[in-house]
Amino acid sequence: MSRVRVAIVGGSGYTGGELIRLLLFHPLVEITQVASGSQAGHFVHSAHPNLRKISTLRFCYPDDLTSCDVLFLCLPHGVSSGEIERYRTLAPRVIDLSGDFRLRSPELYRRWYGHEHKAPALLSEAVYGLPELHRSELSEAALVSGTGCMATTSILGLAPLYRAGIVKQSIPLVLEAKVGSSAAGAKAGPASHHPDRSGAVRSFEPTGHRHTAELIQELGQPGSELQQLVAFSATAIELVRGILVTAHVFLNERLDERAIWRIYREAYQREPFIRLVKERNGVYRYPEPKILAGSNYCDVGFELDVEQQRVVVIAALDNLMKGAAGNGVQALNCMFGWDETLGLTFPGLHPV
Amino acid sequence: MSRVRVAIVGGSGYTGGELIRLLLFHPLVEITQVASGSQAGHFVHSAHPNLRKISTLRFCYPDDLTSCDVLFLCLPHGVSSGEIERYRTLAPRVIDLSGDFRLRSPELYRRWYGHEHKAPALLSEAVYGLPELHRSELSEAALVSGTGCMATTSILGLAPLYRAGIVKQSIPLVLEAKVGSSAAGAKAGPASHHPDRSGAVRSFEPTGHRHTAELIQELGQPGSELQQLVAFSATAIELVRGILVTAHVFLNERLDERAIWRIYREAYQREPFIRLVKERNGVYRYPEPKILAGSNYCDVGFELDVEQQRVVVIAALDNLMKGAAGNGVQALNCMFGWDETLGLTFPGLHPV
Amino acid sequence: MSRVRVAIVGGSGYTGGELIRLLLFHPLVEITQVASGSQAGHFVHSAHPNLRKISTLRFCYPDDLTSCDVLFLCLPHGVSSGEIERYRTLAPRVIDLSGDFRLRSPELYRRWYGHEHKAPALLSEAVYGLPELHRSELSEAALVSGTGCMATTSILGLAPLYRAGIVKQSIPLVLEAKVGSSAAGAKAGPASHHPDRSGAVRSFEPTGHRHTAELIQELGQPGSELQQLVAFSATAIELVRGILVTAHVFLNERLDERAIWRIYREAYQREPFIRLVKERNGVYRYPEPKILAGSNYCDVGFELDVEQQRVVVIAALDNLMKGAAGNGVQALNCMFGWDETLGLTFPGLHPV
Amino acid sequence: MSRVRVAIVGGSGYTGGELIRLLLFHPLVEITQVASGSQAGHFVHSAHPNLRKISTLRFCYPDDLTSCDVLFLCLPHGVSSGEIERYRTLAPRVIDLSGDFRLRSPELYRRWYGHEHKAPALLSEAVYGLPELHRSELSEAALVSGTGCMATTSILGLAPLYRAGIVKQSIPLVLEAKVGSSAAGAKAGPASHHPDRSGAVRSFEPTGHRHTAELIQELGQPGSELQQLVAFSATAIELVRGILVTAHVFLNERLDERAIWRIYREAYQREPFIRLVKERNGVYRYPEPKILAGSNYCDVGFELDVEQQRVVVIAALDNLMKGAAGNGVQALNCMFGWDETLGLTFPGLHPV
Amino acid sequence: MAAHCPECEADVEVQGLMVGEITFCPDCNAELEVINVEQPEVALAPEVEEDWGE
Amino acid sequence: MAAHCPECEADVEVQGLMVGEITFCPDCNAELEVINVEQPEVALAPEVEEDWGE
Ligand SMILES: NC(=O)c1ccc[n+]([C@@H]2O[C@H](COP(=O)([O-])OP(=O)(O)OC[C@H]3O[C@@H](n4cnc5c(N)ncnc54)[C@H](OP(=O)(O)O)[C@@H]3O)[C@@H](O)[C@H]2O)c1
Ligand SMILES: NC(=O)c1ccc[n+]([C@@H]2O[C@H](COP(=O)([O-])OP(=O)(O)OC[C@H]3O[C@@H](n4cnc5c(N)ncnc54)[C@H](OP(=O)(O)O)[C@@H]3O)[C@@H](O)[C@H]2O)c1
Ligand SMILES: NC(=O)c1ccc[n+]([C@@H]2O[C@H](COP(=O)([O-])OP(=O)(O)OC[C@H]3O[C@@H](n4cnc5c(N)ncnc54)[C@H](OP(=O)(O)O)[C@@H]3O)[C@@H](O)[C@H]2O)c1
Ligand SMILES: NC(=O)c1ccc[n+]([C@@H]2O[C@H](COP(=O)([O-])OP(=O)(O)OC[C@H]3O[C@@H](n4cnc5c(N)ncnc54)[C@H](OP(=O)(O)O)[C@@H]3O)[C@@H](O)[C@H]2O)c1
Ligand SMILES: [Zn+2]
Ligand SMILES: [Zn+2]
Repeated sequence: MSRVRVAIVGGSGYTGGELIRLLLFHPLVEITQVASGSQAGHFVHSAHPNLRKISTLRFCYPDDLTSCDVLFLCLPHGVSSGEIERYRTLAPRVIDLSGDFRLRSPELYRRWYGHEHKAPALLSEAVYGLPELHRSELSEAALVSGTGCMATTSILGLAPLYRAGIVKQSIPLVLEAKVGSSAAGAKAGPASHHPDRSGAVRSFEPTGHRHTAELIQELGQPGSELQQLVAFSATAIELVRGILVTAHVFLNERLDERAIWRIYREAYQREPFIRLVKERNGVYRYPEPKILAGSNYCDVGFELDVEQQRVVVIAALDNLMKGAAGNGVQALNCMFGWDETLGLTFPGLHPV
Repeated sequence: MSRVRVAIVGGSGYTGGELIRLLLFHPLVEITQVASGSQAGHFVHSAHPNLRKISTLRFCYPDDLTSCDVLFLCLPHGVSSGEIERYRTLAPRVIDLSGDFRLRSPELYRRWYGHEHKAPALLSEAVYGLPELHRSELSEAALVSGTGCMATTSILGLAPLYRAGIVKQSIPLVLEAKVGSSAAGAKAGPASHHPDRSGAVRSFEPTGHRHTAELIQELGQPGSELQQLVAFSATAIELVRGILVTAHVFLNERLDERAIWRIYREAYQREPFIRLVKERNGVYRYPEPKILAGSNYCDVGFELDVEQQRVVVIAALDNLMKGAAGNGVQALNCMFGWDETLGLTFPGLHPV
Repeated sequence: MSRVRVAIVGGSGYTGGELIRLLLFHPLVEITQVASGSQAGHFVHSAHPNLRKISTLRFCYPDDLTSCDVLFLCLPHGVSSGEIERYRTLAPRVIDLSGDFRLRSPELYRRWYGHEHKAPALLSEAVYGLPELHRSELSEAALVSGTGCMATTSILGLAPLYRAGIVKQSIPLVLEAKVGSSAAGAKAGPASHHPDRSGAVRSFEPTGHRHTAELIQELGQPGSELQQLVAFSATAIELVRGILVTAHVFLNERLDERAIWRIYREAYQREPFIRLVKERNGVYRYPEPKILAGSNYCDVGFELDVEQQRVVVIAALDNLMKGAAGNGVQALNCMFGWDETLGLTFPGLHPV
Repeated sequence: MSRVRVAIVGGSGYTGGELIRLLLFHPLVEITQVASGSQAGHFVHSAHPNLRKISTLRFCYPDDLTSCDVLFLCLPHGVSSGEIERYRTLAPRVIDLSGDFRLRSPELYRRWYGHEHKAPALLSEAVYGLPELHRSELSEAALVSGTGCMATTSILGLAPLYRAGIVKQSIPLVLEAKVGSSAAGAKAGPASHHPDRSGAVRSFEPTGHRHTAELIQELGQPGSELQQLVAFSATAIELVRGILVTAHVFLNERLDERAIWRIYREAYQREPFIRLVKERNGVYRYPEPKILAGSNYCDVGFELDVEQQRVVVIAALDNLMKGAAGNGVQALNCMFGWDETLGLTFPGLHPV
Repeated sequence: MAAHCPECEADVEVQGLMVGEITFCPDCNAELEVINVEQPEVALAPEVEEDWGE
Repeated sequence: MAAHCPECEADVEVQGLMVGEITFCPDCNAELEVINVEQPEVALAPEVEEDWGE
């Protein structure tokens, strides 16, 4: 079987680099081109030093892209929606890791992004590329959207409880994300200056964070948005890769721990990339993002306060993997009907 | 004026070491003795290497303590309440940094600590040593309790809103604390082993955390506990010193930002150790614990979601300073009617 | 072809865990048993949380080990030499990652370890398991020794210059290693307590470090020890995995940069796990251990001071990979005549 | 006594910010102006968030500087020497923290900086502002130079051995500096981007580092440069503040440990900011930069290899304190004949 | 056929174990005592709460 | 057949490039100008020393 030909735009960035790393080892894929405006002509290892001696690929100019089977877009927010027509002429299937095509509704987009979408007609067509929730739609999809890294963590942590119909939606849902510095991309600036960023515990967008919109869309009933008030805040911490979300959910009935276990097991026991983590002993009792660096797992745990009918949900992943490029490769695997784990078997390190 | 004679029990630990550091430079205090079971005979700089060449004090055995004016107890939870009678014979005024005398009500203690208090009769007498809330009681107090480091952060962040009567108490209060490794003390073990603790984002006690009890006591109406459901969870992050608490509070009326500013200013403008931090520009827009290391400040900021009538409160401090020893010295200053900032003027570093 | 049956002793430690991780994905190997005194009965993922859902192996008691094709020993220094006879009855080929069988000469051992070797007769038989230097001896070896992590870094960095005969041996060789906390193993203690170990720049064994002996043995002329004075010191820094060695070598003739390039290229161009890193631009100009975490590469770079006839050699690796378990698997591949990269293709991450 | 009026140029940078922090608490100094091109009009706490509520100073434009008693220059290399005439009209005494006036000899400057000095006539007049070596010259000095942070560490560590005449100068002196990110200043760029700089062990200028020139000047015989070959290399590590230098020195006679102790004690026992650190037990056996953050100490330790006649010297300090601003304030204290510790009593933190 | 963990209901393999022997839950790591092997059953072993150090 | 990097002597592929075009050395990342394609040859391109920030 000839390999599927994949090209990448924005390949000098962090999600682009991660895609290159993954696809170079993918048995059914061939990377044909990697585009970068700033690095054209350079070897990919000049931007991604881990790829030295592994690939002799060079970046091409974005304008020199030729046609391929699948095109990955790894561009800053707002860029791909402005050029999506051109990109779609290059490939029958496009996977866009940015926020541009995550929302189905132009209204939801406007409400959370503060401006009109540039290609609203495409929104209903695009698939929210989270295999755990949209696996079947992916097989036919021509335009797939990547998912927000903190949104993915939150949604994978909470979806089973929402699907089970046990969440009391009259109480606001509060989520707190802790996130590493790579989530902000490869561009240097004062906010990422090491003496200031190092050891930081930095609140950003304590209200109004755009990833909230994805939660509203994906945790709602199929076809309708969640009407529950969602309070999402994020804190940047000392970490390069990784996200941990802590969410407080109130139940509409009194359940015991085993009931919650049952709900999660039913939801996730066949999922290759979700692990339930909840131990009574040891140091790693709940999900811990550091052991996920480089892996495609999303680890999910919980703690129940029986009296308060409150579940604290704890979910973790690597923002560049299950939160971006790894999930993109998993979606690609779904789109072609392949084993979803192809190219994604690295288990993560310990200690690290 | 002769100096006040202060002794410290548990001086080989982290809060004990911080007290020694502070009191060595306090103009009106003299350290008479520092007790340690494990380090007796050693110079204090053998446990606290920063004090080399600064002090030639040596640790004594706890049994060799003689009388003094003020005795600080820096012992693990549960120890001081068992030996409090003996300690009170040594000094007319005792400041206990542990959790043993923080709660006024034996019932509240039992509910959150899971067992009976060993000296319940003393609970009503002890003062919760947070000057910002109990300044006047401190001047006469013979038994003063230190405050929980995460509780202090939370209480200082939230008290103005509760005092102003604008919190809608039918919605649960959700707080998420991010905390450094020194909060767990000087004792080594698997949980503090560097390869595992480094880079950790570790949930601990996602439900049932004991500091919750202090919030219930201190945020309630004077004389009665808070009846609102309090959901407090804590996450250990890569940090040695420092705590940041993010709290989500819902308002019972529609207020704008200026109203919130006004409430905080009125509450804190005369407080020497509280700073309001909320900037529209720059990298340090909200409280940031790292620049507080070694300082006695608690920085408080907020963000308002007008539509949701939600305030995200963000508060930060150094757990060993305003969260323990620094606050203890401030309380000492109050007890003797001194300028509260004596011995506490170090401003913190930047960058760090 | 049936898989080679491999067992591991000391499987609850860091090098043991790394071996399990690697061998679970090795196409020609099957792990039959993993022994641990302290964790017997537990799943391997209770000690190595990254292996959750990847393996359902459980630790067995060391006494319950049965025979296998290859036995890996991952025990503290001094243990394996005392029990080597028993271990050799279990498997025809033993790979010992400890320091017990690294030196060929009982005298060199006594000089650097300060006591007599427990099984001196075996020393001459054991092979120093560094494929780059002892590839051919490995194919027949029954007893293979792992290599010191800092020694490996140093030796791989320097061997080409020594083999080329260009080092002026009348000047002492000075090497400075920077090393992460995982090099000290999984056992917690005061030295690894996070508040103290975090951010440390801690000199240890500034003189007399045992890894020096391996340099003397391996950089000397085949069959005779290096007579040059070797000054090796090590500094523990804030890092979990990784070693960087900086070495200062003086040349016995005036060479230019291209000559040094030529020497390194000739030595290493066919080596799958050695990369030359020396760039004129960018941020990653020299070897950098962090991008090697989880990979089996040893990156080597240099800088020449033409006037001083001095070469600064810079070499980096992951102490648990090319510095221990990864190198052990590479040696195993050599022993069985397999492609040396089997099970070792993970390229490392960026950013990280 | 009226306070000495001090102004600062380059006050928005890291050494400038540290000076402001120190001088605000100096009992005999008043800060009259702080100049910054980029921050003019802003409060100093907008650049230095630790100074919030401590000072209401605002930055002025460099052109708006008026005369004062002492002017501190905290500018990038090469700037002050071009404008030194103007600055000297503003104040009778100038302290320049940059590298511009550290070397006495224009030739040495040209050799290491690669270009001619812009004001060579001033070089012989300026004083190398290290009180431990040039205390007496400082009292009359009109132009004082700050000292290189890594040079200071090295010189303070080695000077006693050189002064004692026990160093064998036919063997090269090898020094390896480990340094934090704040040493590179406040300007953001790709090299300081957190995801790349975090966890880095980055060699820079392995040969040809400019700080070497200061060592050659200051370790040489008074009046003549050191002719010994000096091999200085530096490695940036995960740390914000702090430097540790490891130096390997060979002796021209066989000495025991007590002889070395004696030499260091004689050199430093009256020095307020030098501590000898060499312990046989505990975790902090040698100098450790992290506990020096914010303090003005330089800690010095050593280890002797009697047989090799080699001393490994280990020295540590905070680059912004004893390595820059703190040392500058100490020099100021010397210049005015004050107690050298004024404004510099903060002891450093533990844990941290 | 497997037993069920009383804590989290995970399948717990008891084959090859003896009654009274200690095993661990693969999911929640609870320490379990084998009660019955034929009709697989396990019970929570009496547990000492570990000091978790935070 | 490849050109050789004047800096480090690495093989530098010039196939598909034109004279005057800029390429990079795969080993030392030197910026190189293609001088000749038939008889492969490259030269160091004039370089601006980057501020490396340390
Ligand atoms: N980082 C994460 O954890 C993460 C997770 C989930 C989703 N995402 C999303 O994925 C996308 C990429 O993120 P990233 O972290 O990889 O960002 P990044 O590191 O900043 O890389 C973005 C790349 O886009 C290119 N680019 C920048 N501006 C452009 C423009 N105007 N037109 C065309 N190309 C441009 C740049 O390459 P050249 O300048 O070389 O062309 C750059 O390498 C973003 O939309 C982000 O929201 C990121
Ligand atoms: N760390 C914080 O951030 C923080 C903040 C607020 C409040 N607190 C509270 O302050 C107290 C002390 O905390 P810490 O962090 O300083 O703890 P720590 O570092 O563990 O020190 C506790 C000290 O108590 C002594 N000690 C231990 N067990 C004892 C016993 N059974 N009887 C008598 N002495 C004993 C030990 O000294 P020897 O073995 O040498 O006698 C040890 O140095 C705790 O109750 C803690 O909850 C801590
Ligand atoms: N860490 C590195 O970077 C590195 C690199 C190169 C070489 N090495 C060498 O590799 C060896 C293992 O290192 P490591 O880092 O994996 O150490 P580790 O994490 O401390 O693990 C050692 C294991 O040995 C077992 N053990 C301890 N004492 C024992 C005894 N007396 N008898 C039998 N088993 C015992 C322990 O397991 P149980 O208690 O559960 O039985 C433990 O899991 C050492 O010799 C080390 O020098 C390590
Ligand atoms: N950082 C250290 O650890 C350390 C230690 C010892 C010595 N030093 C030396 O001290 C000096 C200052 O270092 P730093 O770390 O404070 O640097 P920094 O943080 O980069 O600050 C330098 C300041 O100079 C100002 N400036 C920049 N370019 C200028 C120009 N062309 N003309 C006038 N002003 C200019 C800038 O302020 P505006 O743009 O706002 O005017 C900036 O705040 C350097 O020479 C450095 O070598 C530093
Ligand atoms: Zn279970
Ligand atoms: Zn080259």
